[in-house]
Amino acid sequence: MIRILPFPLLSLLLWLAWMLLNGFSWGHALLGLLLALLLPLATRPFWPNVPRLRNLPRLLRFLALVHWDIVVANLTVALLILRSPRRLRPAFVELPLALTDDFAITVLMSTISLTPGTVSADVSEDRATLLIHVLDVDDPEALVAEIKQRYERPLKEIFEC
Amino acid sequence: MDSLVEFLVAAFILLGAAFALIGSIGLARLPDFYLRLHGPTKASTLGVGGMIMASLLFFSWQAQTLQLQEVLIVLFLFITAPVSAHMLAKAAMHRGLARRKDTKGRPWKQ
Amino acid sequence: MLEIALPVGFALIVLALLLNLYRLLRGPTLPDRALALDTMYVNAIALIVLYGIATDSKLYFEAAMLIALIGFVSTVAVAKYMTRGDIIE
Amino acid sequence: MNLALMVLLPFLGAVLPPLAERLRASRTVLALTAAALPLLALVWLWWPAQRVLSGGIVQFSRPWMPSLGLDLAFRLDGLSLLFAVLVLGIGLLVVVYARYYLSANEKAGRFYAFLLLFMGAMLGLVTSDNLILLVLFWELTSLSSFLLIGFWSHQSAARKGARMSLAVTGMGGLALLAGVLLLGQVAGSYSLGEVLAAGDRIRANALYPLILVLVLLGVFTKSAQFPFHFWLPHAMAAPTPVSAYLHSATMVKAGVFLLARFYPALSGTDLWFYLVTGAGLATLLWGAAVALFQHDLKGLLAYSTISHLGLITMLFGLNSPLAAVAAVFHIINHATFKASLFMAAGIIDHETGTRDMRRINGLWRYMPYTAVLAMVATAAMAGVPLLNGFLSKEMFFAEALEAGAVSPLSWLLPVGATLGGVFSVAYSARFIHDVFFNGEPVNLPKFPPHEPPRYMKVPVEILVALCVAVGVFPGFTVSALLAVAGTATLGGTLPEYTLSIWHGFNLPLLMSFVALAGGVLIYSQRRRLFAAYERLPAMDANLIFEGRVQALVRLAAALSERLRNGSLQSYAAWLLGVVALMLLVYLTPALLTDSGAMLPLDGAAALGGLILIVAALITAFLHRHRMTAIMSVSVVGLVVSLIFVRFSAPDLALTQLSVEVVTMLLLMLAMYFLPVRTRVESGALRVGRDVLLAVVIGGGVGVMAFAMMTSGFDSISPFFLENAKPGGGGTNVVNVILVDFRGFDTFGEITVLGIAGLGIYALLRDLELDSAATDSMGRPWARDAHPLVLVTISRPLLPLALLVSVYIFLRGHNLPGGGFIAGLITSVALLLQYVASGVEWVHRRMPGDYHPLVAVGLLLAGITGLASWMFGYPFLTSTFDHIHWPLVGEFELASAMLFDTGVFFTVVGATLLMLANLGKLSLLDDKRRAG
Amino acid sequence: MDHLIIAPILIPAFAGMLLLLEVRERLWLRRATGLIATLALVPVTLMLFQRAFAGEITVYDLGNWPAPFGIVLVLDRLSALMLLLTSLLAVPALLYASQGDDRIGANFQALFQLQLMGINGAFLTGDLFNLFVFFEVLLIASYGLALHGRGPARVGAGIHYVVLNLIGSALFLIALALIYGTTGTLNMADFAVKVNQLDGQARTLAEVAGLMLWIVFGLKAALFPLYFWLPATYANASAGVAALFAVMTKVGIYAIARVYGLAFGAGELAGLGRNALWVVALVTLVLAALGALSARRLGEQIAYLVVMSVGTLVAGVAWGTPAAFGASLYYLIHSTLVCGGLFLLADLIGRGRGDLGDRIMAGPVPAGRGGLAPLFFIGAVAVVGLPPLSGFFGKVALMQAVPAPLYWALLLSAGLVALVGLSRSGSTLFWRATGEADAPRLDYWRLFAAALLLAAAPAMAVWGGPLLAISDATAGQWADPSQYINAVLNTAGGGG
Amino acid sequence: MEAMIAIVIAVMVGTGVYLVLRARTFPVILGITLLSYGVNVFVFVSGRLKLDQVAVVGVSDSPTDPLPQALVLTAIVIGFAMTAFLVVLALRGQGELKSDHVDGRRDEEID
Ligand code: NA
Ligand code: NA
Repeated sequence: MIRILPFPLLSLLLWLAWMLLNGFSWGHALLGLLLALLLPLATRPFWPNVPRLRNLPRLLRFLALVHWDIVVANLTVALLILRSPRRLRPAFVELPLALTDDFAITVLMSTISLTPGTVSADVSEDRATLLIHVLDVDDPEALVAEIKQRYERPLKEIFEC
Repeated sequence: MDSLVEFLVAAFILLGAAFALIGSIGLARLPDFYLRLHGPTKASTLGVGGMIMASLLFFSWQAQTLQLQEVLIVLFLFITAPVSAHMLAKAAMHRGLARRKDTKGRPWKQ
Repeated sequence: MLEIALPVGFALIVLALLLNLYRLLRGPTLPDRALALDTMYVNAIALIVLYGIATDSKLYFEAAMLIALIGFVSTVAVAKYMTRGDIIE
Repeated sequence: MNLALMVLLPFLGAVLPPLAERLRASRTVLALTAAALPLLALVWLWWPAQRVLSGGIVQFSRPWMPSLGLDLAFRLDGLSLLFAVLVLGIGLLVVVYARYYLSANEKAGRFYAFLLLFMGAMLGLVTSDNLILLVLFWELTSLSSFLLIGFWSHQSAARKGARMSLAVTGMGGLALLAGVLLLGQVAGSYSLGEVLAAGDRIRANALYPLILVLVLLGVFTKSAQFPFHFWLPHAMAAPTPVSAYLHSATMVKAGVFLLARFYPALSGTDLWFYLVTGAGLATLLWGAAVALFQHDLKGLLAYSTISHLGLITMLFGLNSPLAAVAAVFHIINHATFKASLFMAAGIIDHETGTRDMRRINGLWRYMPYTAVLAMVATAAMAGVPLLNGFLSKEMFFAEALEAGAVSPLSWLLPVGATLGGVFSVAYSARFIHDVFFNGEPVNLPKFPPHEPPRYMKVPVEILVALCVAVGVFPGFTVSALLAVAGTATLGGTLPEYTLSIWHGFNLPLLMSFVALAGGVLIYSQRRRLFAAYERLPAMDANLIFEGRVQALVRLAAALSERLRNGSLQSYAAWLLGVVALMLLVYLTPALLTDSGAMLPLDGAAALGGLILIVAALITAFLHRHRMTAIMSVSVVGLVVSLIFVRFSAPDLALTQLSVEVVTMLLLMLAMYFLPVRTRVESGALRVGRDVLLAVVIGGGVGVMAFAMMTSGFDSISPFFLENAKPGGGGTNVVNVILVDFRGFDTFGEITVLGIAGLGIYALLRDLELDSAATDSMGRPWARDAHPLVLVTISRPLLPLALLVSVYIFLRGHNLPGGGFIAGLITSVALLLQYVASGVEWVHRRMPGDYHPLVAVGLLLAGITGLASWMFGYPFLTSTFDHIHWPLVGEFELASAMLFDTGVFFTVVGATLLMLANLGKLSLLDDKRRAG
Repeated sequence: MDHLIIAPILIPAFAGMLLLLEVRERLWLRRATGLIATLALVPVTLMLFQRAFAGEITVYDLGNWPAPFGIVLVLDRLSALMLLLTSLLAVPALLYASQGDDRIGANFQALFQLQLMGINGAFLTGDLFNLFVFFEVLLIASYGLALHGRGPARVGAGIHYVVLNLIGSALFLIALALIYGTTGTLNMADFAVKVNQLDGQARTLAEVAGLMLWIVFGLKAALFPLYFWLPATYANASAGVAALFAVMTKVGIYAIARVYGLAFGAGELAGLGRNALWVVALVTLVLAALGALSARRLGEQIAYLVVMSVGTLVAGVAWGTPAAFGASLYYLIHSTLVCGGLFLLADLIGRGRGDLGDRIMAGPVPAGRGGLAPLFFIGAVAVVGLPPLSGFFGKVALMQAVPAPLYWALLLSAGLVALVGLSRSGSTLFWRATGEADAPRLDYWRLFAAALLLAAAPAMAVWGGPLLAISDATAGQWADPSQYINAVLNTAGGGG
Repeated sequence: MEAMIAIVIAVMVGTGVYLVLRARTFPVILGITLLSYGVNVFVFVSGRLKLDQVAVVGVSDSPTDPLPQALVLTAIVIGFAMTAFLVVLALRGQGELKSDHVDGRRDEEID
């Protein structure tokens, strides 16, 4: 199974993408299936460490949460930008990482960057700390806690447990 | 076209365009690079998102079937946009770009 | 309604592009310029999608998708150049 | 009797001596091989000669290049017979003489080969019956004499002399060519017979003066007539056998031969008289006077030759039939005595080791036999009675008097002729007295001198014997030959003349005596004259000529280097300047005003245009900040793709966008090794010029674009729109054009891409570049070579991008997309792996050599094209079919897709070949730094 | 369907592709592939030549689409002649290069084949945009070949060559856009018909397009003031490449002649830019002769002689009469083969003189002088137009066909100047010897290759009659564009 | 609209020309790039401007002229190949001539 379907999540993603691209027809469903199987196999050598999806429902919930956060925070940031920039309280914040998997860390960093007001600026060489730039922060500690709570924990569940 | 759909499409268009503009305003007027980095990577994301929503609605209505193709644009953008931001932030830190004086914390040496 | 929203939408996005261009011209640093270019790419996506709506045509979708998929590679290359000089090591 | 074959014989003979030399033949054998074929030719000549002597003409003709009027046509009439005999006869004597003259270590084989080449050229020249053929052999004599004069190539004088004679006679040859072509056009034929018959028509033609001048330029340069005489003394750097041959009987005689040959066609006008007689007289006097002052034995003979050629030329110029006969007669006489004199001089040189008459004295005691021979020949040259020179000189004096009687310059010609005779006697006296008497030799390199080997003297003996025989018994010896030669020269009836030694006491005889007496008198005053001559400013023609050539070379170099100054900026400015000039001349304001219907401009488009314009201007103004310029160029590219979107060209937009990304990667790769900034180095003037060019060309192209867009036109495009679906099986007409209607363009285009890949690969191999150790701000590079986020994201993007590629590829035939764009997306996805994880990482996962991929792509496209042959259709004929599969539904299979697959692979292969190898450069650099 | 006409394009194309597949280490295999493919072109082009001279114009509808919609290949006498010439030049050039020069850089054999593909395509195509594509094919291959090997001089010259040609390509595209934007077609024959029906603005634009084409072709042909790139590029290229390049300027001349003959020979726009071409050609002739005189290297001198031949030829083309064009063609064949041979010879001489190379200064006796000197003499005599070799007859033919005193004067003077220049270099290289060279022995295969090309000089003299007849027949067909136009536009053909 | 496009073409061609005339390889590369952008648009508009009339059969009622688009596609590809070659050649120049001057002049020779 692993041989044929080394990355089920990826295959699923590819198949969905194919169907999105082409619209539904049986022919495309088949062709999409073929591609969804073949392409991961073909690119197998490029995946030295296979990220393992452990909790699909959690992932879906996580995605919904992120999208909601993006929308909400966008409004906040819009206001921040339009107000006088002088009132901003920017900060570089370090976030100690609990995640160990590269893929999971990347997803976390992407999430942070995608949600308004924060950008993942860097990750330490030992993968222990994340550097985040924040647009406007009152209490960096609280922010770190929130990120860990809101994003890191679900990700740990999705990819690592 | 159904006026509700048309209204929604128009609203999403304006929302998207507005966020695109706001992001770019941020890029234009925020005082240091790290701050400017926030404008585009967020607002533009929702800017595109708004447009995509408008497009989804519009074409789905036109075809009277669900047209989700555009979702892919968002998917790809969400995958790739953080990489740009991250890489640029690293570049800025490497170059030791000045940050606003009252910025808490400090960038890392590269 | 669309006849108002569309031109306004175009105007806003093009205005956004102009602001990006201003940042590109102004700099002052290379990362700023790269960021401006990156933003222009993203705004271009919005513009193309909007144009698709305006012309009731899906023929431009791929162009927008292409930018979303590979547009960031330019930015990555510039950033890599700034940090490492060598973009392919 | 085949005349062509006879002419060919010396040329064939030229092959033998080098061959014999290869086989290490002895010198005598070598000379024999050289002599064999000319001898055969001479013997062969016997039979046609009989016919000529009895008044006939032998001809041979084969068409060669009919459209040029060039026939392989030869004729043997009296004139050519005379010259053929001289050429072959004296040539054979020279071969014998050279056998003893050349030393053992010299390349005699090569010498004989050149000599025989020359002989053949001469023989061809004198027997040509076609004007163009005649010029051909004429130039051949120049070329072969170049080789002969330069034979002692280790001597600077030989090289310079050879080059000078080639340049001067070559120039004359070119003039002659022009003259002859005009002559042929005027006469309506290049056949000699017809041209000679058309004399009246030629002289009446408006082109006659031009023709005459051009032909005479050929004659005068070849025959060393004033003012083109200067090359001849320097040709004396040649080995003496060459001088004996070229400067007595052959090369220099070619000029006067031509006067004789064209006599019926060109002579008889005042212009002819003034030009030919004038040049001849000047040459006669100048040569004779200067000859006296030469200390070099051969130099004296050289100027004497010039002088005698002047005499002959002058005779031809007199427009009198008798004078022409005299000229022909003197040609014979001069050939015999001058050849023998050169040979004698060569013997003296050979035996004493020098040619300096100030050192050579009193040889009478050491080599009396040679002395006798030389003295007889010299006497002939001086015009002493009972020798052949006397006869023709008498005729010359008579003709000079005759011509003086009718000419306005009544006194000039006879006085000049006498004066020439005076100097002639004087230098002849010097030759005899200074060499054979005048005390004891001074410090000779070889002492004491001896008589030369027996057979070296034979040629001289023969020639001297001829001098005497002709001088004493002209009627028995030359009269027949002279008669036919004269007839041929005049092209009509021969005038009355007698070849007798005694004409009674008359004015010519008086002139002869004046000449003898005056000559002796002048020679007696030689010391004073020499001293006066020494005080004259030295004029070395070689130095002057070389100086002129050097000056020309310098001028040419200055001009060439000014134009081709090695500056790309200047070359590009020339190119663009021509374009700008053309636009300024051709574009009219009407292009802007007479416009048809236009699309309305909206604000967004205007702002978009503004963005592009600003970005382009930023690129131009800030181009020194290279990274900024790169980014603003990207903006331009982005707006261009938006323009494509806006104006219904989604395929173009896709292509432009993906090319843009690859180009960006390319530029960033390059920037690693290039300076970050461009220095300011253009002055205001250059910037001004460039801005002007930019404005004119940019503006011009803009005006044309506007005019084009706003005018109506009918095009072939409806055909594509109509036939794309039924004929090409696709609805995306752009793609159908690319893979079907104009698939051949695409085939070429991917070939270009593939070749670029190959070329770049070749350029990058072994390229050593210094990369910057720090960034432009002097910081060490960041530590993180492969940022985590980039690495992790790049991996899922690969299959996603491949999926999109497949999508773009498959829909291309019907909707925007296709193999090219798909290929670029795949390439970018793969390149992203390189950027994210590095070359070594990637190459551990897939083969790093993309040559085969390019080849497979091109082959696939090519073989798809070939496949149509099997069905009897031309290359790249496409076919398609709709297939219905259960469940899958109906889909289309088109051969064009296979072609497009080829495009896909080529694009991927070529792009990666370029960029991956460029990326690898730094690895080499690292390795170099490490070890 | 007879596919022979496309063989001159496909043979080198497929050979080039195969060469990419072949194992890089197996040199002999690559050489064999290249040489066999090049040799195969000789009989193929010979057959095409025979066919064209039977009088028929063959049209090949690529993709089975009729003209003017699809791209067509057209074989007339002119294109057949050029194809044959190219293959005759290519064989010795490749033979020479395959004696070792092909090893000093990557992909030589493949680039060589693809260069041939480009040249042959340019000669065969009947479509203007396709001509552009083949120009690009031959250019990109020529970039690769010009830079083959190493050395700063080569790279410096290469940058100039590439940049100028990139500008040229941009101009070419502008011209093509104007052509399409006014006449609505890209087919040469169709263009020839339609361009003469234009009026008003469209006509002005078409005129500019035509002149722009002259500039582009003039750049390739190396006309004043666009030849400055040539001497350095050719003189610095490796010998086999320089020899092959002898035909590259002729591609430009061919293109001028082709478009001129079809579209601007008669009709409304007759003689477009003709006077300018005439003047420019004469200036080129003179300046090139002076350049040849002042050259400091033999290779550079020969490159200037190439430019000189361009001036000579374009003047003949600009004169416009069939007779002048016929004479030009004979001269074209001569100058291509002889200059090609001289480039090879210059390289051999340079090799024989060790470090001094082909610089025109006193130096050691070139190794193998016995073989080199006679060949040099033959080549020099031929190239300056002295008898009894081909150059002389070409010059006579041109003078007869172009009865303009100025042309005669400049042609003859330029010949004399070149004669002085070559006699200087020849006597310096072969006669002013200062000892023995520290150089490898003469390679007889290389000498053979050079001799093969230079043999054209006597051969073209001996068979001058038939060759001139061929040239005149070609020119006759050229001067009557209706034959070409009818053949192209009347061919029947269906879709798909 | 036509006038705007014409101006845009003019600016791209003009700036391209200006940059091509600079003394260093890099601006020349940029110049060539701009020049080819301008020329590509010029070729593109030889089919005249049409809004939203993509040349896909059945999609538009009066489709735009597809031929110039196909030509531009070819031109873009060829232009890319050429630019890439020039870039690498510039590097070769940098490597062998130790200068990025278009004539290979070293900096010390210029001062
Ligand atoms: Na690298
Ligand atoms: Na003496």
